Order: sequence, then structure tokens, then C-alpha cells
Amino acid sequence: MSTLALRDVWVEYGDQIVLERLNLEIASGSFVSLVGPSGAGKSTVLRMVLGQERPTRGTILLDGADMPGEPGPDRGVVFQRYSVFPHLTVLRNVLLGFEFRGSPLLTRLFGAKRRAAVAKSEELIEAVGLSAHRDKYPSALSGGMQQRLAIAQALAMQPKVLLLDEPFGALDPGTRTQMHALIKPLWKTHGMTVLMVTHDIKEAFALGTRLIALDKPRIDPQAPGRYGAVITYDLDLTRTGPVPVMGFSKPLSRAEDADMSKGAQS
Amino acid sequence: MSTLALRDVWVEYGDQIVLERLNLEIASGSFVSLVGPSGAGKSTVLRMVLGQERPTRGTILLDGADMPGEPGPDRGVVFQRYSVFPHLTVLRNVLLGFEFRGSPLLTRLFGAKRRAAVAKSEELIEAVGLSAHRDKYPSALSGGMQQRLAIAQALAMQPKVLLLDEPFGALDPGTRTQMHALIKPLWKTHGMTVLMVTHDIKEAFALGTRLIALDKPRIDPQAPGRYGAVITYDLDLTRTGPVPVMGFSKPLSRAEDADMSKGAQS
Amino acid sequence: MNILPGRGSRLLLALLPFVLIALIYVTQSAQRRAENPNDKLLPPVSEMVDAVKRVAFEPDRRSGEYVLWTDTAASLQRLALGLGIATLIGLTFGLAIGVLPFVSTTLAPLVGVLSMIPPMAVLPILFIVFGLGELSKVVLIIFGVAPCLVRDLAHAAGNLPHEQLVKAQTLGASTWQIAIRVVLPQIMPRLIESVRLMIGPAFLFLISAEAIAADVGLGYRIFLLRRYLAMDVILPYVAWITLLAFIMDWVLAKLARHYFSFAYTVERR
Amino acid sequence: MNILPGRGSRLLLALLPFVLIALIYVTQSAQRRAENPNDKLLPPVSEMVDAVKRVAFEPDRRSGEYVLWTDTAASLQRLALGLGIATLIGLTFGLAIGVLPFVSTTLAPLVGVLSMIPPMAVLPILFIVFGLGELSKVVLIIFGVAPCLVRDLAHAAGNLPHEQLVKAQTLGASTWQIAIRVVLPQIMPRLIESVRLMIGPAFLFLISAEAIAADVGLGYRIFLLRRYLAMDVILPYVAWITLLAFIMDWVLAKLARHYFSFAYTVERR
Amino acid sequence: SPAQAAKKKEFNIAWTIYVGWMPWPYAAESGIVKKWADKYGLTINVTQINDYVESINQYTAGKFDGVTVTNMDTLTIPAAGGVDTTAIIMGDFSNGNDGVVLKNAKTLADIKGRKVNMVELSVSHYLLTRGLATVKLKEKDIKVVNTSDADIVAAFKSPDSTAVVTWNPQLMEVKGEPKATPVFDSSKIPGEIQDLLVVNSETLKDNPDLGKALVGIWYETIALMEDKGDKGKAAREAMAKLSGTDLAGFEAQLKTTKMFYTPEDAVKFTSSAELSKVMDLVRTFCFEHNLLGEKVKSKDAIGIAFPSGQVLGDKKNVKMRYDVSYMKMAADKKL
Ligand SMILES: Nc1ncnc2c1ncn2[C@@H]1O[C@H](COP(=O)(O)OP(=O)(O)OP(=O)(O)O)[C@@H](O)[C@H]1O
Ligand SMILES: Nc1ncnc2c1ncn2[C@@H]1O[C@H](COP(=O)(O)OP(=O)(O)OP(=O)(O)O)[C@@H](O)[C@H]1O
Ligand SMILES: [Mg+2]
Ligand SMILES: [Mg+2]
Repeated sequence: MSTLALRDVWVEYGDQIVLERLNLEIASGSFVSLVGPSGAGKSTVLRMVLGQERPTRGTILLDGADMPGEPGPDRGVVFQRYSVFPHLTVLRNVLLGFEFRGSPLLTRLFGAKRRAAVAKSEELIEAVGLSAHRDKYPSALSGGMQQRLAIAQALAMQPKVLLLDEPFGALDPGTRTQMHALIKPLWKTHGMTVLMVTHDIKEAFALGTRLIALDKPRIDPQAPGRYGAVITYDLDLTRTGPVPVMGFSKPLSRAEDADMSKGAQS
Repeated sequence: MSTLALRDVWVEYGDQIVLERLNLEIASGSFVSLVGPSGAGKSTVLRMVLGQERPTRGTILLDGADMPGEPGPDRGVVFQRYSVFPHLTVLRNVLLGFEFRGSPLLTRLFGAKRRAAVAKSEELIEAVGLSAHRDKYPSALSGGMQQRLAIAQALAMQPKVLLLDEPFGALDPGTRTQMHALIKPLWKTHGMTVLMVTHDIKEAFALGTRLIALDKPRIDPQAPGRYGAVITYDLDLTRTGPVPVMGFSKPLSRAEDADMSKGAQS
Repeated sequence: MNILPGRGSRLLLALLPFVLIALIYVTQSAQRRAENPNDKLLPPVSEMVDAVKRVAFEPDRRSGEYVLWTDTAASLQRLALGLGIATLIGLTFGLAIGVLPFVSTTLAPLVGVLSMIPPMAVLPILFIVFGLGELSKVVLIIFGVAPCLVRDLAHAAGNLPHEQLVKAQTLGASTWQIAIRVVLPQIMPRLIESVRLMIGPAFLFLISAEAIAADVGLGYRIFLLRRYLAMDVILPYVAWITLLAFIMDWVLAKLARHYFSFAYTVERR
Repeated sequence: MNILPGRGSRLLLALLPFVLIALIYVTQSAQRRAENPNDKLLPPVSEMVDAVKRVAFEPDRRSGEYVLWTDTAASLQRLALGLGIATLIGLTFGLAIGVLPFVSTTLAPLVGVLSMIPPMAVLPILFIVFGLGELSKVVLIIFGVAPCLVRDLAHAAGNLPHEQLVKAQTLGASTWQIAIRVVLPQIMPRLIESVRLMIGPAFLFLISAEAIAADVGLGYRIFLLRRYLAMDVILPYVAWITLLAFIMDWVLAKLARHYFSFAYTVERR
Repeated sequence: SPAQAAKKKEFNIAWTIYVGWMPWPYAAESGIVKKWADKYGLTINVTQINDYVESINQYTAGKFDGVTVTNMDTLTIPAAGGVDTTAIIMGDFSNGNDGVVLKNAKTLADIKGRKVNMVELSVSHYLLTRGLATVKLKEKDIKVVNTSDADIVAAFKSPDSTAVVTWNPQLMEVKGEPKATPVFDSSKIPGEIQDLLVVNSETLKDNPDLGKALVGIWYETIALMEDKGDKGKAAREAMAKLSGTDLAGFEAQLKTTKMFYTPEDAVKFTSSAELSKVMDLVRTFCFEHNLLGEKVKSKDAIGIAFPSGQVLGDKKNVKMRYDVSYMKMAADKKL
């Protein structure tokens, strides 16, 4: 449904080059895990795909056309830092998306429509285990609870592309497993394209159909901002055969990387 | 150097009981890993030990005396949400602690004193891998970089008690290992008492000398706030013999729990 | 730093400066009276009480009205209208400027300039455009208060974390929806805060307007009585205005804390 | 919502409302002149230019002074003093009230009440206490502006995330150190923002003070000429005041963005 | 404070802009004040206050030793406020400087039912009631809207305003409006609105030199003002400038002001029996409008002393005095 392509994308902040010559083609319906050391530029990639930030150079295409410059309902997001609305209770945070869609002017639902939206919201809240905290404001939630709320909020809208920035980082293993169980069927049935940043390699392998690692291959000690991060690994996790492990697949050389992107363009 | 004791501590927010009858004795110099599901009250325990929050009932003792009601330089902290100062650059964030200590009035260091403080700060910044970002404001740092900055900041002061709330949650495995390597010798040489919340069981075992699990043993579906969390596991990780694994040790019954605390008090 | 005074000592502490001021007044007043038994500048409290009785509870000799109450009614009506409209303007324009870059480039400089024009100095023009009646008084309040509100709210709206707006867009929100469901409720506490800060200036403009042309109102009375330095009435009037303003301030503060409790979590420590 | 107008169209858009206002003025002025050739209310631009030439570039025949400049110098000096002292008061008291619960309980109610007293109504007392010289004018500005600043800054200081204060305490900070190293730098942007919002009111108080007792100053001149409805001088004076205020506003905005860039990351989107 | 009056050397006199008081700033500027002050070994500061009422209030509160003021306001503000006040200079009386102007009207009677913009409880108010009496109208027949003197010209521009009472220079501006008709002015009640220089009686008693110096200053200055030659023109031009107008405007205002250029004239007017009749009219108005104080039960509560020794009202509570002795010294060239 929605193929995402990054073509020769560079991101620079002042002197510092964050991302260098990024070429990436993400097929519709794939679940891409994005890993890499802290500060490599993972969140930056997500922000660009979201439309929140523009690359310094290069283009981003959605289904072959230029990416709309603004974030829209086709792309859902869970930010690294909890981004729920502080002025709304848990239920209303989830409900808000339904209200945006169902009532363009008033942004308020009534009667049957509202009941349906509330039911769906409550289902999701139940799924992320926040039923008991339905009427709390985010400030009264623990860190992990806020993260779960953000997940419920993003999932409620069933976007075509879902961008997750360490969505389960603040969750204990048990809750994390619940979340996996929640997100996987949703992804499968709705054919979403998911791009997830994670630091948990096991999680990256367990959920993803593809794993992409970002890293700085070169560092100039005199000018640490001189070189940016590139894609150092790009693994297809769907192929049959033994599950590939990090060490097994050899890193892409920069030349290969360039070739690959050429191939994709042609 | 600093024994910490929680005696029959309850925490309630309105109707909701968060922590129930918490009894805990933490020996000086121990490294306690605190685990538990999201929302169990781990951060709340930390906030209480910090002096930021007061228990609804019960007392907290430091070295047998009532805990000072205010946070002080004896207790360092890395909050769950990055709590660096947004108006200071990376270097100045770390330097600030030295300035607080070295210059009560102006809070500015000069000459040799300043050079020494800067040197120490830079050492720590180097250790958390932020040298290249010395002069950036926190808003220009990635999530994990902010977390590392907070760690450097807290470690700089070498507090007697160090409270860590998911300090490595936003870090990739590589950086995480570096952080472990940084914190472990510091803890050992300075005899700090460390209380660390983590969701990574491996980390909890690898670093801790003791593991405490918080959880709600009972849930009343009609009134989810009715029962609070208690200590469900309390493992000594220093004893010789095979490393204990979660499943192996049987959970403490509530009666035993009470007994244990009695024993500790006598 | 975290030493919180107890409940009882709290009240005492809060009253302390007022008691001090009252003491200074009483001694100064007594001293002036000792020098000139007819001194009007700082009348003793007893005379002020008499004066209040007269204006509040005895009908005026000439008009038969209870002066204080008719003045208060007239002034409060003007103030409510002026402040109300200014609030509406502040909210809508502040929101628009804060949310829409397009509106911001067009209107922000204008508002910046408008907020700097001293309204008193262009009164003649206001008179011609809005006449001499109630309208011009209300307009003066609006003119004095609204630009400040617009600027403050535009600033508040513009300062919301960008992530929130992006998030709302990903949830399918239109600009309009973001404005009313994301930005508006979050700047409401600031609006109330700003309006609270503007109560003082609003009264100031009201009084100035009433001093310029009026036949009833708190400001009218004060300036009329100033003609013969009747401080025994003026001071109670000033106190009364201050009390009214303080009550409005307090009510707004309570309202904000009640309806927008999410914004006051920091205070709960 | 994120459609940002380009550089060129930006300037055009910003100028648009001003051009409109100028147009309305010119047509209205011409119309009034057509009806009454002696109309003084809306003089044509040419007359205002003449007037400006007279007051700004021709020495006064008697005193040899250039009226506009001596007025401006006198007023700016008063304003700078008043606004400067008010800012200092706002900062120290705002900080103290925001950081120390003890000071807060003692002073916050007082400041709340003070900010509600309309200064104009107690002018006679102010003049008695502070004399009729420069001091009373400066005091009026302080009296009018400082309580607002104190309240706003106390609010800003009190609204800092509690975690930051705790964090500073764990780093060994005393209350004093927290105040100057953690709270102060973070409320500085808000201080500048507040002072910017207060430039308008400060000018207002200045003009009012000068209208009552002065023999030089922008406000003095305006009130002197108001009796004759000499709008050909008054309007350029008003425009000049507005320009001065606007420049101050602009300079403060730039200063804030330069020295406290950390507070303006949201704006950079 | 006034009650602490004792021998002192430095004195403060406040003045406000009005055609009859413009000699004061001119005297200060041209050194006449210093000359006379030096002669008596005094320092006299002449301070401008922009707001007329504020200047009287400040005098009443003790900030000034003397002030320029009308007879009516002397009675209602300092005298009613217990500050014993002596008028030592009778400068002029308004002879058309205060007036009633209507839009779309022919006579004062047309004012019936209109809203009248004026400074309430001022000499304008007094003038209006005196005028209303001549056309058999009562104050009830009109509605008074208190309007600040600085804004009255602008107010009259508004279609809402169809009647104003004011003084110069505003009066001239108001008369210049299209469709404006002056229907009554102070030339119809000559001598009732007097412009004085008053000083605190106790200060004066303790420091008679102050009175002498002030009178000396005054008559030297207005002699210049009257001068038909270049010196006089220059003086009048300076005064015009100081009051914010030009020579023509200033001279037009002078035309409607009956200046007492010589001390002889002033003494004669002040000593005449007419004055007590005038003051009776004035105090009656003041009493009826509560201007003598809310608790005052009769217009006799405050005593007004005249040069003849006659006292109007309470002899034990004389708070306003007309004193011609200093002007006489000037007339006799004894200064
Ligand atoms: N506004 C900015 N100004 C300057 N540099 C920035 C800015 N935002 C991000 N950076 C830099 O860009 C780099 C990448 O940041 P990004 O947030 O994408 O990292 P990340 O891969 O998400 O790291 P983490 O795992 O720690 O979240 C960092 O080095 C950071 O310093
Ligand atoms: N201010 C508050 N008002 C009401 N309830 C609160 C407040 N703060 C925390 N809580 C509740 O206390 C419980 C424990 O919160 P806490 O932050 O200690 O959890 P936690 O164990 O740290 O969870 P996580 O792993 O998600 O961070 C939560 O259920 C939360 O809803
Ligand atoms: Mg990131
Ligand atoms: Mg937590």
C-alpha cells in the first residue's frame, strides 16, 4: 500500500553531519527494525519520514511521489519521549483521534458515534493495561504507563505507516510481550508499514521482517562531526533458512550500498 | 556508610493504594536492582528515598535516623525522564555540581579550581561518550545522549546513595555495556549504595548484589486501586553457589515478608 | 527551601505586611491631624467609615441614589464588557497568530505596534470614532488590554512542544482541530493567568476613561472628589476597587485550578 | 498549518495592515478637510511633516532647544530608570516568591493586592510621599509595572519542573545557588518577555505622570497641546513614542534570542 | 507641612497654565523672580504643575507655600480642607474667558434637556448655574457629564456632545467648531471668577518678606506684559509659547481677561464691597453642591475675611482671606 523510499538523503545540523548518503527502499507491509548506537540518527530518520523534519539534501518518496511536507493521518507515531496530550485524560487521549476523524468542525462526537468510539478506545486501553487509569491525567501516570498510552493512541488510528521510536523502552519484559502481542496482529491484518527503532536486538529480530543498522563507519577524532552515520547492516529476516545473527552477515561496503540504491532507482 | 531502611511504608494517591506495607533494609554499599511491572511503584520508592515525596504512612530511616525531608548532596539521582538542565551546555551541566560545592556564594569557579573541575567534568563526559557534544544544549542531544549526560552529572558528585531510575533504558547494548563498565568501579571504590530501577533482568543480575521485585499480588477487578504493590522477590545475588534464576526462588509469602521485617527491626 | 510554613502561621505571615501598612497609615494620619485638624489628605479611619456609610447606605441628597452601588454597577458593567471582549480578541487572535504562520506574519507586527501606542494619547480619535458614551469607555479598555493578551497568548501557543502538533496531525487533525482541541485547552490556563494580570490595567483604563467623560462610575467619583481632596471617600473607593479586582483575581485563579487542573500539577508538591 | 510564507511575501504581508491604516487615515483626513478646511483632528500628512520639522530640527526661538529631542531625552531617562528598577524588583521578588514558600506566603498576597490598586487613583498620595520631581514619575512607573512583573516571574519560577530543583539539591545546591544558577537563568527569557509586554504600560504611566507634573517630556508636550487639539504635533509624537517603544521591544527580543537561545528551540522549526 | 510654618528661606510656588498666570513662568525664566527673591534674601522656586486640581491638592497637602488658583477653588479645596489661605494678589477676573458653547442653537435656553460636557464642580459649573438662572432653568433641566479639561475640545468634536462649558484656551478651540454658538460667558458675570495667587496664611505671617517678594515679582512682570513696545511684545510672545500657543492666540485670550495691570486697580477691586456679594454667591453654590464638605450644615461654616475686616460666615473659622496690604505696598512703591 505504501512504499517508502529515501534517496541520497543527508542531514546536517550546522557543522555536524548526522546522516550521510542514506538510500533506503521500504516495501509496503514490511516491519523494519532500526537499530544503532545512541546518537546515530535513528530518531532523525523517523522524524524525516514523519514529515516533521526535512533532509538537508536528497528526497523522500512515498509511493513514488514526493513525501507530503506535513505529517498526516497516513503516518502514525510513538515518539521516543512520551508525547501524549497532558490536558486530556487517558480515555480522552485515545478518543481524540476518533473525534478528529469523525467530527471535522466541532471535534466532538455524540450519540451512537461517540459510544462506538469510546468502545474502541476502551478496548485499546484495556489492551495496553490502563483500564484502571482511564480517567487519570498523564501527569499521574508512570513513565511506562505514558508510553503505553502513546501506543494505544497511535494504534487507534490504524495508519498506513507506523513510526515507533523505542516504543517499549520503558516497559518491563512482561508488559513488553503483551505489547508485542498487541502490535503484531494489527500490523499483519492491516498491512501497515512499520518502522521501529529499538535497542533490544531480540525484539528487533522477533518483530521485524527486516533489520537496518545505522552507524558511523568512520570517525575523525579531530572533527567528530565530520562524518555521518550510514547503513551498516541491512538484513532480510523473512528468508527461509537459519535465522541470521548479527555477526553472520557481513557489513555492506559503501560501494555496495551505492550500487543497491542505483538498482532500486532503475 | 549509609544504611537505608523503609519501615511499614504505604503510599496512596487519593483512592489508589500504590505501595502497601513496604519493609526494606538496604545495607551500606549494596547495589540493589529494583524490578517490577510498569506502574508498580518503583519510581515512587526512589522518589521517597530521595526525599522528594513523603510516604502516606511509615518511616524512612537513613543510618537509623529519620531521613532528612529534603533531597541533598548525599543522594544522587538519574531520573526516569531526562532531568538535565536545559539552559546549560553539556559541559556546564556536569560542571554545575562542582560549582555548587566549590563556590557557595557566586557558584562560579576560577583559576586552578575551575581548571580542575573542568578536567574532571571532561573526563566524565569522555567516559559517557559525549566529548564531541561538549558545547551543545540538551535540546540538540538525542534521547540516549541526554540520559548519558544525566548519568555523568550524577556520578560527578560521588554521592553516598545513588538512585537510578532506568538509567540505561534509552541506550543501545554497546553503550549500555560502556555505562556498566563506568558505574561498577565507581560504586566499588567509593562504597556507594546504589538503588537501580531496570527492566533488563540480565542487567539487574549483572550489576546488582541484591534484586528486589515489586508487584501487586492481588487485584480486585472491581476496584483496581484497592491493593498496592508489595515486595514479591528479594534475592541476595552475592551468595556463592549457582546463580539464582527467577523461577528457582520461591516468592515470599506475605507472612514471611512481615517476619523478615520483624527480624530486621529486632 | 522546602520549609513550608504551617496553616496558622501562613495566615499570620500573609496578614503581616497589611497590618504594617495599616499601622503606618494610622500613625501618619494622626500626625497630620494633630498639625491640621481639618487635614483631608489622610483622614482617620473613623471618618472613612462615616464616608462609606454615607455613600453606601444613605441615598444621595440630590439624586436619591445609593452612590457607591450605582457607581459600582456602572463600572463593573463597563469592565466586564471591556475585559470580556478583550479576552475574546486575545484568545482568537493569539490562537491564530500562534498557530498559523500566515496570520502571524500579517498580524504580529501590527499587534506589536498597537500594543505600544499609548491609548490615552489618541483619545480624540477614539472619541470621534466611538463617540462619548459607554462604547468609548469599553473600547479604551479593549484597546489597552487586548494587544497585550494577544501577544502573550500567541507566545504561549507558539511555545507548545512541536511534537504535540505533529502528533495531532498524525491523528488526522486539521489546523482548525489542532487549534481548538490541542492548543486552545492548553493555553487556557495561560489565558486566565494573563487576564488575571490584566485586571489591574483594565481597572486603570476604566478609571481613566471615566475620568475623561462620565456621569457615573467609580473612576468618575474618584476624579470628581479629587476636586476637593475628599480622601475620606477616595481612599475607601480605592480600597473597594482593589477588593473587587482582588476578588475577580481570586475567582479566576480558582476557576483555572478547577477547570484546568492538569496545568497545576507542579504546584501540588 | 505549516505553510510558511516566503521572505519577500513576508515583508509584504507584514506591511499590508499598516498600508491599509495609512490609506484609511489619508482618505478620512481629506474628507474632513473638504468639509471643514480648519479641521484639526486629522491633519494631512504634509502638515504633520511641517510640524515635525518644526519641533525636531528648528531650535526653539526662546530656549534654543530642539523640543522633540529634549522631550525625548527627559522621557527616556525617566522610563529607563522606572523600567529598570521595576525589572530589578520584579526579578528579585519574583525569584524569592517563586523559590521560597516562606517569602511567598508573606509577600504574594501583598503583591497581588498592590498590583490591583489603580495607581492613578492614589496619585495625590504618591506625589506627597515622593515629591513632584523626577522621583515621583519614576515611582509611578515602578508602582504600575513592578507588581505585574513580580507576579509573572513568581509564576514562571514556580512552574519549573520540580525534578530540576530536586536534581540541583542532589548536586549539593543551596537554596541561594538554586535561585541564581537554576531558576534565574531559566526565567530570564520570561523576564524579558514580560518586560517587553510592560513597555506599553510603562509608557502609559510615564505619560500620565508627565501630564500631571512636568515641564518637559513627551507626555507633557502631548497634554499641553491637547487643549488646542494640535493633532499635527500630537500624532507625530504618538508615532514617535510608538516607534521608540517598538525599538525597545525589538532590541529586547533580539537580546533574549541571543543570550538565552536555549529557550527558543521551539521557534526554530 | 503648613502648620510648621516658621521663619524659613526657601519657598515653593506652584502654577498652572492659564492666560492670567503666565507671568509666573516668564518671571522665573527672565530672572525677575531671582531678582526679588535675592532682594529679600529668599529662594523662591516656581514650579509648573500640569494638572490644575493636582496643583491645588499639593498646596493643600503642604507641598507648596503658594499656588495660582481661582477664588472658588480657594474656598472649596484649601479653605474647606482647613488650610488657612490668604490671597495676596488679585491678578485678574475672567471677562469672557469662560463660556458656554452649544451646537445647533441660538440662545442659552436651548441647553434644556442636553447633556453638558464640562469639568463638574469647577468654575465652569458655577458659570453654568449662574447662566441657567438668567434663563429660568434649573440644573435639573440638563445633564452634567464630567469631562476632563484637557479632553473637552476632542469631546466636542464627537457628534455625541452638543453642549460644553469650558475656559480658555479650550474655549477658543470649541468656538471654532462648525455650527458652534457661544451662548453665555463670564463677561456677563464680571468679577465673579477671579484668578489669584494665594499663600498659606501662617507662612505669610511668619515670613512677610515672601508676600513682598511675590507682589514685587508680579507687578514688575505684568508691567512688562502690558508694555506696548517691543519688550512687551517679546514678553507676551514668550508667555504665549510657554502656554503652547502663539502670540495671536495669547492676545485673543488676553482680550477676554480683565487684567489688573496696576496694583492700584487690584486694590480697588479687592477692597470694594462688591467682593463680599460675589463671594456669597460663590459660597452658596459651593454649599449647595456639597463642596464645603459633607458634614457642613450651613454655608457659614467657613469664614471669608475681606480687607475691610468684614467676615462672611464663621468668624472663628476664617480660612480664606483677601489681603490687599502687599498690593498696597506695591502701589505705594514701598517694596
Ligand atoms: N536540533 C539539533 N541540533 C543539533 N544537533 C542535533 C539536533 N537534533 C539532533 N541532533 C544531533 O543529531 C544526532 C542524531 O540524533 P538522533 O536523535 O537522531 O539520535 P538517535 O539515533 O535517535 O539516538 P538515541 O538512540 O540516543 O535516541 C545527535 O548527534 C544529535 O546531537
Ligand atoms: N501524582 C500522581 N497522582 C496519582 N497517581 C500517581 C501519581 N504519580 C504516580 N501515580 C501512580 O502511582 C503508580 C506507580 O507509579 P510509578 O511511577 O512509581 O511506577 P513505576 O513502577 O515507576 O512504573 P514504570 O516502570 O512505568 O516507570 C502508578 O499507578 C501511577 O498511576
Ligand atoms: Mg532517538
Ligand atoms: Mg518509573
